[in-house]
Parts: sequence; structure tokens; C-alpha cells
Amino acid sequence: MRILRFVGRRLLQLIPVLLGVVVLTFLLVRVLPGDPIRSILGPNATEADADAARARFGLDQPMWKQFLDYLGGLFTGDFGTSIQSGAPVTGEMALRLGPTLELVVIAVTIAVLLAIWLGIWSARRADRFGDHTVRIFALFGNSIPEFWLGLVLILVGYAALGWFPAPSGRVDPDADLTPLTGADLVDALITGNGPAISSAAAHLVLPVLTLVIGVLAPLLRSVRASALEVLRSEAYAAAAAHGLPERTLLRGYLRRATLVRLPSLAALVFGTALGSTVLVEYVYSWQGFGQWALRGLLYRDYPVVQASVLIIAFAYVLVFLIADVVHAWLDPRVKI
Amino acid sequence: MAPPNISRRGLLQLGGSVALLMTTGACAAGSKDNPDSSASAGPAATTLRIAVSSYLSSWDQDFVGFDLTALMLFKNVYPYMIDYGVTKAGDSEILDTANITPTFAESFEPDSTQKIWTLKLRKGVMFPSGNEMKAADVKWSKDRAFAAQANVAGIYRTIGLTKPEQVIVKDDYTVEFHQEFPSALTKQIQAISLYVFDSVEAKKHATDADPWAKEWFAKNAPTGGYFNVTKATQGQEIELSANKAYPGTDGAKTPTIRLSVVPAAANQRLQLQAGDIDIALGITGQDLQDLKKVEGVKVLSAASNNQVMMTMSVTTAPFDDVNVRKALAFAVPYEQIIKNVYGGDARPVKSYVPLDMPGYAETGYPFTYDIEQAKAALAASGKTAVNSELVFEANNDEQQKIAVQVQAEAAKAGITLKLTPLDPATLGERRTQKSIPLQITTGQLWVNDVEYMLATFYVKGAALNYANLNNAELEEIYTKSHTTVEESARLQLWSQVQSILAAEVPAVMICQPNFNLPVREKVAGWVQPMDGLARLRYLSASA
Amino acid sequence: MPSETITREQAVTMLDIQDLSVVIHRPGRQVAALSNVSFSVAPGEVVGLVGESGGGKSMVARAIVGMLPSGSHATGRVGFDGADVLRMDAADLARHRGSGAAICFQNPRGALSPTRTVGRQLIDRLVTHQDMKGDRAAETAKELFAAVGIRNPARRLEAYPHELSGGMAQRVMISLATGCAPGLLIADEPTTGLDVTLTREILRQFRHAADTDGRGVLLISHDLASIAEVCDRVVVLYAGTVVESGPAAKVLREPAHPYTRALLRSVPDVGGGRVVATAGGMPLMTAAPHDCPFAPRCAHATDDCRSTRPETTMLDGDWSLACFHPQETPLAEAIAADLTTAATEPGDVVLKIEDAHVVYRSRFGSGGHHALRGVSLELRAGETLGVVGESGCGKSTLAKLIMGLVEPSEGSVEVAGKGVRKQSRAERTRAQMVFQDPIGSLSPRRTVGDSIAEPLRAAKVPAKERAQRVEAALGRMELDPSILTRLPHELSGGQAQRIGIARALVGRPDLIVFDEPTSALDVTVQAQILDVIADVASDAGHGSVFISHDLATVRGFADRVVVLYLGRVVEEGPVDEVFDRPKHPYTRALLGSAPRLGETRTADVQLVKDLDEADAATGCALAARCPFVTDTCRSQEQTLQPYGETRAACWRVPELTALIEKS
Amino acid sequence: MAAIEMAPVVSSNRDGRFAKVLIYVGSGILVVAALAALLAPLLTRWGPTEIDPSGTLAAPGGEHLLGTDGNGMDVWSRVLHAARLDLGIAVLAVALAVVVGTLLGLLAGYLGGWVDDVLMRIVDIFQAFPTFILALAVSALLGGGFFNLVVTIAAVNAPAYARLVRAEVRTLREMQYIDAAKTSGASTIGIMWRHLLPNSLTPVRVIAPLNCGWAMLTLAGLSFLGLGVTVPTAEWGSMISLGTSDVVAGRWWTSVPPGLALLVCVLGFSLLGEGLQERADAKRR
Repeated sequence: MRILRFVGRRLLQLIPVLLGVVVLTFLLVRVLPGDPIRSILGPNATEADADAARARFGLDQPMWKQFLDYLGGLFTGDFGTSIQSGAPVTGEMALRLGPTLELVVIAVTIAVLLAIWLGIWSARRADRFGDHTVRIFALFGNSIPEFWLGLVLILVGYAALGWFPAPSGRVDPDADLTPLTGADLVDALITGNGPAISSAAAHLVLPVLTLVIGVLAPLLRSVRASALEVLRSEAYAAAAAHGLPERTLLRGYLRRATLVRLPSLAALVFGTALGSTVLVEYVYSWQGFGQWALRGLLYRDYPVVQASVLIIAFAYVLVFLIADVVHAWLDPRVKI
Repeated sequence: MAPPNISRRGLLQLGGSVALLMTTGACAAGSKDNPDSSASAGPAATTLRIAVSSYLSSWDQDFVGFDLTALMLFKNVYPYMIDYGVTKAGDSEILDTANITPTFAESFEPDSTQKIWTLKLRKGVMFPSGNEMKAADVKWSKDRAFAAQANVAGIYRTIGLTKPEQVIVKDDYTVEFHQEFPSALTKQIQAISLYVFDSVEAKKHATDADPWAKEWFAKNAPTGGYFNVTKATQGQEIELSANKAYPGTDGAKTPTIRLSVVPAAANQRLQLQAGDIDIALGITGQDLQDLKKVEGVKVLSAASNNQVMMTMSVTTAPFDDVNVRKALAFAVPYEQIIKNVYGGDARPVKSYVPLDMPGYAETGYPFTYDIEQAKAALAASGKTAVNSELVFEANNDEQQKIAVQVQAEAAKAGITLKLTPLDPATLGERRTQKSIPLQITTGQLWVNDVEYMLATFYVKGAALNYANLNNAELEEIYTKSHTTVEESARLQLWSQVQSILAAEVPAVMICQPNFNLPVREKVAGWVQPMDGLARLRYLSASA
Repeated sequence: MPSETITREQAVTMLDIQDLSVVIHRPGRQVAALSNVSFSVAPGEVVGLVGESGGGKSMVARAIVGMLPSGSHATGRVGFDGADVLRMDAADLARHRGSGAAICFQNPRGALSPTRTVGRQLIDRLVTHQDMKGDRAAETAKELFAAVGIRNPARRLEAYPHELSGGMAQRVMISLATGCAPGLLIADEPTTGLDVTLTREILRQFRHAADTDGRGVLLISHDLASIAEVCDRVVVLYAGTVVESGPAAKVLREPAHPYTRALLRSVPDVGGGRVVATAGGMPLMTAAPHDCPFAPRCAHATDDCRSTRPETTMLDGDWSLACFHPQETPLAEAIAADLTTAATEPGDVVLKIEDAHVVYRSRFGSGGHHALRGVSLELRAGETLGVVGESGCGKSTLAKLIMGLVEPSEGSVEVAGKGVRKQSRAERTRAQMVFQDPIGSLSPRRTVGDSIAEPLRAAKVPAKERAQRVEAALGRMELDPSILTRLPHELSGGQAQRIGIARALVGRPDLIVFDEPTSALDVTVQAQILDVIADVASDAGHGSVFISHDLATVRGFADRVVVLYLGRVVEEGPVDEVFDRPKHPYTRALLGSAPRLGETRTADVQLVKDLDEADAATGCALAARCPFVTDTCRSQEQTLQPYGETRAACWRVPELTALIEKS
Repeated sequence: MAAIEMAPVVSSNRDGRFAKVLIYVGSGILVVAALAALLAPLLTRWGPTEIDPSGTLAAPGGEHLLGTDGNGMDVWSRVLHAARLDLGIAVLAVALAVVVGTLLGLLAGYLGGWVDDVLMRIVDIFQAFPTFILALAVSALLGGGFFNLVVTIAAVNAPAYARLVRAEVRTLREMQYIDAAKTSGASTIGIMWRHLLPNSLTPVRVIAPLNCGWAMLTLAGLSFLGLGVTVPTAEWGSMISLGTSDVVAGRWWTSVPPGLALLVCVLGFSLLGEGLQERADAKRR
């Protein structure tokens, strides 16, 4: 299969990038000022205590040895042990990844769908009132800091109107949700837990809305521009000049041609959203990956930082790979 | 307790804080004895909801997990053999750090040499697994602590316990602790350290590579304390249920307590106002003043021994010159800080000795806000302007505000301060290096005694001697105080201490803020923990 | 418009445009795209609409399907089967488009939706206009594809537009238009960019549509010569007005309007006639003209022409004209009179290519595209070498090879006695090139003066001398020095190409390569530029290489000509010899397909299918398309053999004449 | 004869007009903001970090046009002065990112081969690196301050420009005028500098304003996480985040004015960018 070969080749290309990320992160966290061991020991700890702790985490080894050990661990899926918690990073990360991915994937999916719909709608009314309104609103949404928008939405949606649950968790604990993937809504759907589904969904509304508002504008701009380009293309004019009905035009000639350029932008948006959900997570008490990574960074929890950077980088490049495959699927002109 | 030193963002709540002055040798404390705790006895509602700012980093108290949320939870879920009693202070109840009583244990008493302490366990105390709590559990737990070479092992050194062999099982219900030397601090230290694991259960999860089941305990809560953890969603929520098997009389009053992690203070506040949480542990500053006016919410308030100060390193320029230190002490707007940062809810301090501590004298800190005098003091040092940095905890609103106020006023006296907020890792490292010229520190002394204060802050080698003070007279007084028992003689020493410190000026004493905790009106039974770690068992909710 | 100009019976007329004027309002400007245009098309009739770009041809097409650009203000009447397209409501318009009139767009690849298979696109039309469903539509689609000459239609239905060659795409476009079953088929520049061998084939499709299906066909083209053969009538547009219209034979042979004549004389003739250029360019109208728009360029213009717009008058039968001074001299004589030949003495060798191969490697994996295979050439100062061939034959690669822009994988290239890759910066300017895209070959953000001086800068000519030489070069191109400070996008195509030639000349190079220098220009402008090039090429100081897909342009001034096919030289020799007595079947086919004014004839050799690079594997490159192919051709590599003054790479040359007569 | 306005299939001619409106409004906002920043000292009586000893959180009116914040500082003055920092950092950071990214993109795109491979992998690495971690790392390494934030935000953005310019250069280098320059004897550096650089900047000009807006939001996010400027420096993001609790208490003035200022300025950049984009699109047609 051509597509498999393409994916394979791209995966191979990822190796130097990810290796670069690993090396860079490894060096970076160690160059940063701050001692991870001191942050876990009490003020009364002696140097001997600190040395013992250092030895426990292998931080007494020479740098190259630490790196090789770490690299060796990576190949077996072992991201090391968190200095803060003493637990394996792999497990903690698995727990934290679900909530964030749930948030980002849902938000970006909604944003992309909304952008497609609104963008085409807007392009078909190019330069009329509706078009301007939609675009200006999207720009407004894009101009508000997410953390502030989050607070405003909480004030309105929770405190004033009381429509949404308290932003203190992701699912009602009384719903007795069995955690499987860490993504509450997914877990609730898998286990068919009705109350949990509605509770998880209700908790998702505001944070997802915050993210969607934040990322809609660039997607919308892109879809609208592509749609306009298609609408003004000779190809579309030809189809219209041959008297094809609206529906055929929209479905067969406008939509797919419009979406061709979207995947890579969507991937970029996804990557940015993944890297910056920490703000939204903070405001909505969403105990996800961003919070975990940032905390790790502030405490210089080396294995946590290394793992989180690597995972975000991996997710990032993976999403771009997916985007390229989708692009190739949408656009027959792309050779892969 | 201090407004829990939980920062606005909850990301940094540990913050290298000095809140936990649980350290080093100092002799016994002044005594206070009215052990009768009269916890309020309203009809217990079934569930209390508490918002905390962050999730605990680990459930394993031996190995890692040195953060405030964790330590607070440990106090409630680990079975501690002995603990502080409760006493009245004014209108409110506080933990009595001088009165340590057996809880899960039957008794904990020394022999006549004060070197051998015998711990007698109650019979029939059950872990939830069905295993009985026995001497073997204590032994295994202490062996584990020594093996960890961390928290407990470090503290045990101060009372002459360094090897597992010093913990001897006498019979199923008796364990002896053989100290290398007698210590007046044994009870204090053991109150912090004498918690036990369900060793039978723990051994099931031990492996050759991991004989102490570290991995298991990093993720799984210990059992058998006042509360058992019935559910824990990592990063998000913990559900505690009262341990029905608690053998004593003052078991948990609320059947279920839910702790949910809400990092944003504004968010905690909204939820408290809406009644979605009952207690908010992460609210500080102006919010507290605001909440006093909110219907359905009350702010528990009490005088506190929490000291807020700015420590100057006497060995680091420019504060190696006492006149510069004095100049800064004159340049700090004490009243304005109390008003602007604490909304007036703090007491000005006139001594290095905390208010309410025996020996406190108004003359111990002869500095008031006076820019002219500050300039004069600076002139006396031969300089007209100095530069330094002011270090404080990143994301600690209170310290940040203090820093801002100080910076503005100090500048008027010719002291230019660069504000340097530091994250915990960097702060910890720089404190170890003893290279911070000026830093804001806050904290409580667990023992209400000047000797303990000296041992903590002002003698050579004291863990929190960030001033790097090394004063021969103080060292002498400190040594003398070990053997001075008579009250008036001690007070005599303390008065000397205060005049020496007033001359040395190792720190700017900003104020002693009052303790405040916003809760829903139905919450009752709050006992103010002098170690900053809330004992949830006293809490109840009136319907 | 006075109705007496319409002589055809209204009853048989399908399209009847009367007095159509279109003004387009744009912020800050206004364009009178069409002014009082009238003409008609009857079923079964092929009408050619000719004129240069900007004349309003496409606007007519758009008006017919009711798709004028926004801001358009249309007056008059576009009658179609009795209804007026301009007054149709949305529903009527939707019915009219496609089934009434269907357009074949100019750029078929651009006009096919890139993300839908061509089969789907065709079926969409069938479903919409012929009410077909499922299998029947698919079956009909296959038939339609076969009808326009697409081999293996079932497979092609699944293809996406980008997978098609230009000729194939044009066929698909035609099938899409006919798939609408329209009364009127409009073809907008259907053969632009197509090779000569294909052009005829495509045009024949339209004739076929008119003859067998009885459709009216409106054939829009800038190139009178190529559509002449298939049209019944032609309408000549200039600056939005109809200047002449009438039966094709008459208008083409005895054009009465000076513009029509200028247009025809601007087209180079493969038979050897040199073009006659008409100065100036088409004006952009802001309002309907009150004078003769052609007057400023017209040799016969009088004060009348400059003050009054000539009425459209009938000459004879269908033949109408809008001119005060109808011309009557036969055109052919006029051309013959202008024919000149420049002869110069050959000088030093300025270009020597020996057995050059060029392979474009693909970035990943093996293989690559073999663009040139064993090309050897030699050129002396004062000589002009013509290089001709269809697109994809390696012409441009040859140019790049000479300029050192690509490296030969084998063989060598020497310019002025020095290997191309070993040249210093200054030496590199010894060879200069004039590019295909006049505006695109000028750096968009550099002024004209800057661009011209670039070779001098590389040669480290001092600033003062630079200015002098730039001005001199500019003078030779008859351009005003004020143009020096302009940016490329402010130039017309003709101006830009003059700048390009000036740049090539300014460094006094040993060799100038002209790579399709006029293919992007309008006919009359092309004639002007060809004039300039002929002048430049006749300089004794340098050699010239003139590359073109259009055989006729080469004939005008080349001394020798080389015919390329799939990266190989298949024939070379003196220009008149090659053109008048072609040897290689491919050359014969090319020449046979080239349009000739006033002559209707069929090529003596017809290639059997479209050019496909995959055919070039072994043996004779032409084997797959040659009607005279034998097994020997398929297995043996053909090399250049001398046949008289020319050399050709075909072993059957001696027997060809006999073979052709036999067929 | 009746005049008929044809209903267009797609309208297009008003495009230019709306683009113009967007550009005018966007740049108008930015000019006003820049003026406010420049004239800040003249427009207020209080310094941006001057503490009013009479108290904190004073309501708007009287002595303080927009009241005072939790530190007793004048909000109006801080909002104005913050414009200097926010606009300055955003514009400088984007400028730096453009310079660095363009240089890399130019080299990678034109030279191709292993230079392209190596540079692009480095760009990949930086782009895949999470923003906030990169930001903290840079700020921890360089020490705090204005310049550090400029470098941080530039580092986050430069990879995108490198990609953009590289893609553009790869298209442009196939253009005939590049061949023309080569055959005119231009040197490699000459081609990059004189021909590729000016032409490859077209998309950059459109993206840069949009990016400035985004840079301001990133700066605000960094401040919110405590990774931005140090208190009490006037900066909108840090003012907003310090004032979040006040909003809950109904004291809107500490965080709404900086929030609006930020929103309006980001919007200004967005409108400008959108307008330029639309104009570029219109030109392309």
C-alpha cells in the first residue's frame, strides 16, 4: 500500500526529530537553575539525605550515563520515576493524558466542524452582513485571553445562570464512573453509565466552549478563504455554468475542494491547543496533562518534564502525519 | 494555622515554605494544659466538601510527597499512634502542641532514663483489610522509614534514633524505642513520625526489587487512620470515609469528606458562595475580607502565631552592613502592608519573639516606618543608595503584594530592590546555597518557646537560619537555655535575646496575620492546627 | 442596432445577440467590456469569435450563460431560443445554463474540479440535464468519452483531472459540455497551449458536434489561422466592438477591416512568410467608443476615423464591416511583398553541446525523468538556430542546459569555448536568455532598470557605464527611459518582453537563447516582438538559439533548425530545407498539422495518439505514434543520418514518400 | 433599452472595500494604542507603580479614573503604561521571529539538500516543543525581563516563519526571474538577498500582524502562569490575572480595563491581518 509506505517513511523521519526533542529536553531541564531533590526534601534534610535521594533517582550518575539509561528506558516504554511522587511516570502520564486529549480532541473537532460549516456559509455570502458578522465575532473570540474567557464563562454559566456544574471536577463522583481511559465521557459511553454520560458532558461544555472560541477564528478564516477561492475558481464557475444544481455544487464541487487545505491548519491548531490547554485546565480545575507538566517543570521533576515534552512533541508530529494522510485522501493531487 | 500556604495557583503551594517548622532540637516547651477538647456536637451531616488547591503528589509518606496537601491528608489517613490534644485559645479551638496524647496507641511512655520509650498498642484495632494492628506493623513501618533515608529518618536523628535495631518488638502489642540519648522533643518528634502501615498487606505488594512496596504506596492510600480513602481520582478528587474501627473516643465526626482540587482561588470562591463546597482552603487576602460579607459563608478567624518577615542575610552584601539592615527596617511601611495586604486583619509585631510567646517584649523590635530614619541609617553605612534583590515565592499572592509595597517604599529611602519570584526548585536550591540577600518568609513555631525559636532561626546551623546569623552571645544564651528551667531566669535570657536581635536586625518583622478560613455556615468543629495540617476528624456539618 | 444588419432568418437562429453592451463597474474604475455587439449563431453552425485578449470575447461567452462578473451592467439583448438571457430569473437561468448553452472553458485543467473524478463530473451533467440515473449515466459517460477520442474510457472515468494531459483534459471538457446536451456549445480558446498535432484534432471535435448533433458552436480564439478551417462564419472583436463578421472563407482570405488584416498578418506562416507587425496595443475602453477604436494603430486612419465611430455596414451577403476604409487587396500578396531574408557570415563557435543527457532525478527512490538524450549541437556567432518540438520534448531543458541551469548527467556544454559549469560569474553572462513569461522573468520587486543592469553588475561594469549601456539597450528596444523606474507588474506583456531582450543584449553576450519568447503574447504584440527578435538575431556579434513549439515563428529568421522529440534530435538542417522537404515522419506530421491561412489541407503524416512520455523506453522514440512503425523501429535506437542537406533519425526516410502516397 | 444588473454567481467587487475597512479600523486601533503608550505619562497623574497610600481597591472616580488595584496602584495609569510593554514585546518578538525565521527559511528553501534537511529538523524540534515549557526554559536561562520575553516569544514563533518562507522560496526558486537572475550572473547570496527575500516576504507581511496579536495573548498567558513579567511591572496579562478574584467580587475595574485593552489591541492586529489577507487574496485572483 502506498499510504502505508508513506506513513512508514514519515514515521522514520520522526525519529531524528523526537531524538532531538529528547536530547534537548534532557539537557534543558538540567541546565535550568533549581534542584529537584531539594524541592522534595524538608528544610531540615542534610546533604547526606539529599545524596541518598539523589542516588535513589540515579541523579548521582554522570550525565551521559543518565542519558543512556533514560534512552534505554524509553525503548521499553519506561519514562522513569517521578521525583515528586516516586511513582512511575508512565502510569501518571496515562492518567493525565486522557482528560486533556478528551478536552482538546472534542474542542478541536467541534471547532473544525463549526469552521467548515460557518466558513462555507460565510463564503457563499461573501461581503454581506452575515459574513462580516461571523468573521468579526470569530476575531473577537480569538482576541480574548483564554483564562479570562474561562472565568467569564464560569461567572455566567455557573455562578449567574447555574446551568452548568461547578467547575471542580470532570464528572459527578456520585455517578460512579469506572475509569478506563481517563477520558470521562469516553469511559461513561463505554460503560454505558447514563448519569455519568450526562455529568461528564455537562462538565465538558464550558471548557470546550472556551477552547472552541479561542481557536475558531484561524480555522474559519482558512475555510472561508478556501471556499471563496473555490467559488471563484474556474472549476466551480464551469460547474455552475453547466447548470448543475445547488446541492450538487455544494457537495461535489465546493466542500471537498474547500477542505483540502484545512488538515494541516487543524493539526497546527490541535498542536497549539494541546500545548496551551494548561490555562483552560487551570481555570476549570481540569486535572490534565498541562497542569501535570507545568507542575513537573516548576519542581524540576526531570522525568516528568522529559516525558511530557516528548509526548506533546510526539502528539504534535503524529497529528501532522495524520493531517498529511487526510490531506492526501482529500486531495487526489497530493502524491504520497 | 496560617492561611494555608496554598498559593493562588496551587501550582506552587509547597513553595519552599517555612510553614512547617517541624525541625531540630530544642528543649521542651512552655506548657499549656487543658486537654479537654469539646468538639462541637451538632448532628453530623453525611458529607463535607473541601476545596484544596492541588492534588497530593504521593501517598507514600516515607519516600516522597513533601507537599502541604499531602501532609494534611497523611494526618487524617495514616494511623498515628500519638497526636496533639486540643485546647481553647480565645473563642476558637486549637491543637495543643504541648499536650501529646495517645490516639491509636494505648500509651507511649519513657523509662526513667528518658532513653527507652515504650509504645503499647491497643488490642483489637483492625485495618480495613481485616489485619489487626500489631507491633510487627510498627516495626516494619519504622524499618521502612530508616530504609527510606528521607523524612522520618531525618527527623529521628534529632532524638537519637538512627538504626532500625533501636526499634525493638517486645510482644505483639509492645514496641520499645531505644534512643541514643534522652530528648525533651521525643513526644513532639514521635507525634509527627509514629504512623504505621498495614505491613501484612504491604508485604503482598513488595518485590525483591522493591522490598518496601514503594510503587504500591505511591499510588495507593494507606489505611487505618481516622479516615479511609474510599476513592481517589488522580489530580482531581479524594473521598474520605470515617474509619469506624478507630478505637478512641474522638473519631471522625463526618462520615464522608470529599476533597476536590480547585486550583483557581476565584473558582473556589464562587463554589463556596454557591454552596458547592463547604470549606475553601485556597483563599487568601482580599477574598477573605469579601467573603465575610457573603451570606451563607462565615470566615473562621483567630489570632495566629504565624510570623511574616523578611530575612536579610548578614553575610551577603548589601545586608552585611547592619546599618543597611536598619535602613530597610525603617523603610518598610508596616501599617500600610497590614492594611493593603491583610485588610487590617493582622497584628503588628514589636519583637522577634512572636506575640503570645512567653518573653515577648514590645521593645524587641524598635523599628517603625520612617523614611527619614531609613535614610539616616543608610547614610551611617556610608552609602546613599544600595541595590539588592527581594526573593519571594512565585505565585504567592500575599508575598508578592508585600514585596510590591516594600519595593515602592524602600526605593524612597534609596534601597532599590529587584523583585525575584522563585519557583520552588530554584528557591530550595538557593536557600541551600545560603545566597539570598533578602527573602520573605512566613511560618509558625510549633513550640511556643524562645529556645525553640532560636534553634529554628537564629543559631548557627539552624535549618531556617537564612540570615546566616552567627552571634557568639546568642549561641551562649542558647546553650545556657538548655539547662535553665526556672521561668524568670528564662525570661531574663529572652529579654537579652531580644536586645541582641534588635541590634543585629537579622530580619524585618512585618506582622503576624490572623488565621482566617472561609467555610459555609453549617461547618462546625474546626480546630486550628498549629502545624498547619487540618485534622478533619473534628469537623462536622450542622444540617 | 439597426435590424437590417441581421440578415439571417430569425427562425433558424438559436443565439441572437443584439446590441449587447456590458460595462463593468469596479471601485475606482469602469470598463466598457462590450459595446453594441450583435451577431447570431444558428443550429449546426460553427461561428468563430476572434480577436486578441481584452477584446471582449470571454465576456460574450459569459453573457450567453448569464454569468457576467459582479458589478456588470448589461444592456441589449442576448436572445436564446426566443428568450432573453439577460432577463431570465434564477430558475430559468439554471435551466438555460448547460442545456441551453454550455461552455468549454479555456483552461480545461483549471476548469475541471480537482477533487472529483472526471467521470463523476460528467455523470453530474448527465444526471442534471439528461435526467439519467446510475448505470445508464455511467454507460453514456463512457460513450461520450469514447466519442471525443479518449481511449480506454472506463479507466479514464476514474481519473482525476491532474492525471490527465492537456489534450486529454480538453477532450474531457468537451465531453462535459456535450454531456449537458446543449443547443449551443461555446468553446473558449479550446486549443491554447495545445500542440499543433492536437489542435486540429480538438477543433475537429467541434465541427463534428455541429455536423452530427446539430448544435450551434461558438468557437472563441485569438488565433484566426487555427480556427479558420472549421468555422462557417467568423466575428472579429476589437476593443469590445464587432469590427468585421462574415463567412469564414471570405473574411480570412479577403479581410476588409484593417484590424482583421493586421491580425492575420501578425500570424507567422509556416510556409515562410515573415510577419508584419502593427504597432501599438489594444486600448482599454472605459465607455462605449465614439470613434474607431483601431484608428490609433491603423495606417489608413483619417480624421473621420478619429472622430466618428463607423457604422456596421453590409458588404456582401453575410459580410458586415465597421470601417470607413474597407481594404480590398488580397492579403497573401501583401505578405509576400514584405518577405525578406537576412543572411550573415558565420563567426566563431559560441555554443558546442556534445552528446548531452539530462536526467531529472526524483527526490526519493530511483528513476527519474530523462529529459534529454544524447543531444549534440554547434552554433557560431551570427547564426540563428531554431529548436522546435511539442511540449515535453525537452526544449526548455535544452535552454536550461545551455544556460547552466541544469547539469548534464553525461556529455558536455561549452559556451564561448568554456565549459558551462566552470564559468566565473562574469563568464556566465556570456550566454543570455529571453524567457517565455515576459513579466514572470522580471523580479517583481526590482525596477526595470535594476533588472536590465543585472548582467552588467555581475560583470563588474562601473555604475556610470552601466547606466549608459542600459539606456542604449533600451533605445534599441524603442522604449522610453522613463520606464526604467517602473516595476514589472506595471508593464504590458510586450513592454516586459522588450525589457527581457534588452537585459539579454546589454552585456553584449556571445549567445542569446530565446525560449518561446512570444508564446505568452497576443498576436499583434507577438508580431512586434518577433520583429525585434529577428533584428537582434541578425547581429553578427552573437549566436542565437530560438526555441518554439510554433514552427512558423522559427521559419521567419532561423538559419538552421533542430526538431526535438522526447529529448532526442530527430531531424536537423537548414531551415528552408527542413520546412520545405521534411524527412522525418515526425517533422512531416508537425508541419502538416501547422495551420496555414487560406489553405485547407490534411497532413501527409498523422500521428496515431497523444504524446506520452512513457513511450520513450527503447527503440525509436516515435514508435508508438508513427503510422509507419515496424519491429525494427521498436527495437533499434535511431541515430541521425544524413539525407541531403539535413540529417534525420529514421531509417525509413528513403521509403517514406512512397509510403505516404500509398496511405 | 432596459438596464439589467446581473446577479453575480459570486460577488467580489466589494471585497476590496471591506478589506480596506478592516485595515483602517485595525491600524486605527493600533495607532491609538501606540499613541496612548507613548503619551502615557502625560495622560495620567500617577506613575504605573506608584502606590496611593490612601488605600487599595478604590472604586473608579475622583483621584483615580479607573480606581486602584490590590496594591493601591492607579489602574488607568497601569493600563496605559502596560501598552508600552505589551505592544513593544509583541512587535519586537514578532520582528525577531520574522528575521530569524526568514533567514532560516531562505537558507533551507533555496539551498535545499542537507542544509534544508538539517534546518528543517531543527525547526521541527522547536515547533514540536510545547510553548510554555520552551518559554520557561528560555526565561530561566536568560533571566527575567523585557528582552527575555522578546526572545521567548520569538523562539516560539520563528519556526512558523521558517516554514512559511521556506515554502514560499521553494515556489519562488522555480520562477523564471530566478533563472533570469542566475543567467545574469547573480551570486547565490545576491539571488537570496535581492530576489528571493523581497518576494518571499509577501505572506509574512500578512501573517505578522495576526501573529503580533497572538504574541500578546501568549505574553498574557505566560504572565498568568507566573512566567511573564515580574510584578509590579504594568502588563495587561498580569493585571488581568491578578484581578480575576476581584471580578468575582464585583470589582471589575482591576481586570476588565486591562482585559479590554488587550482584547482591543489583539483585535486591532487581527483586523489588520485579516484585511491584509483579504487584500492579498483579492490580488491573487
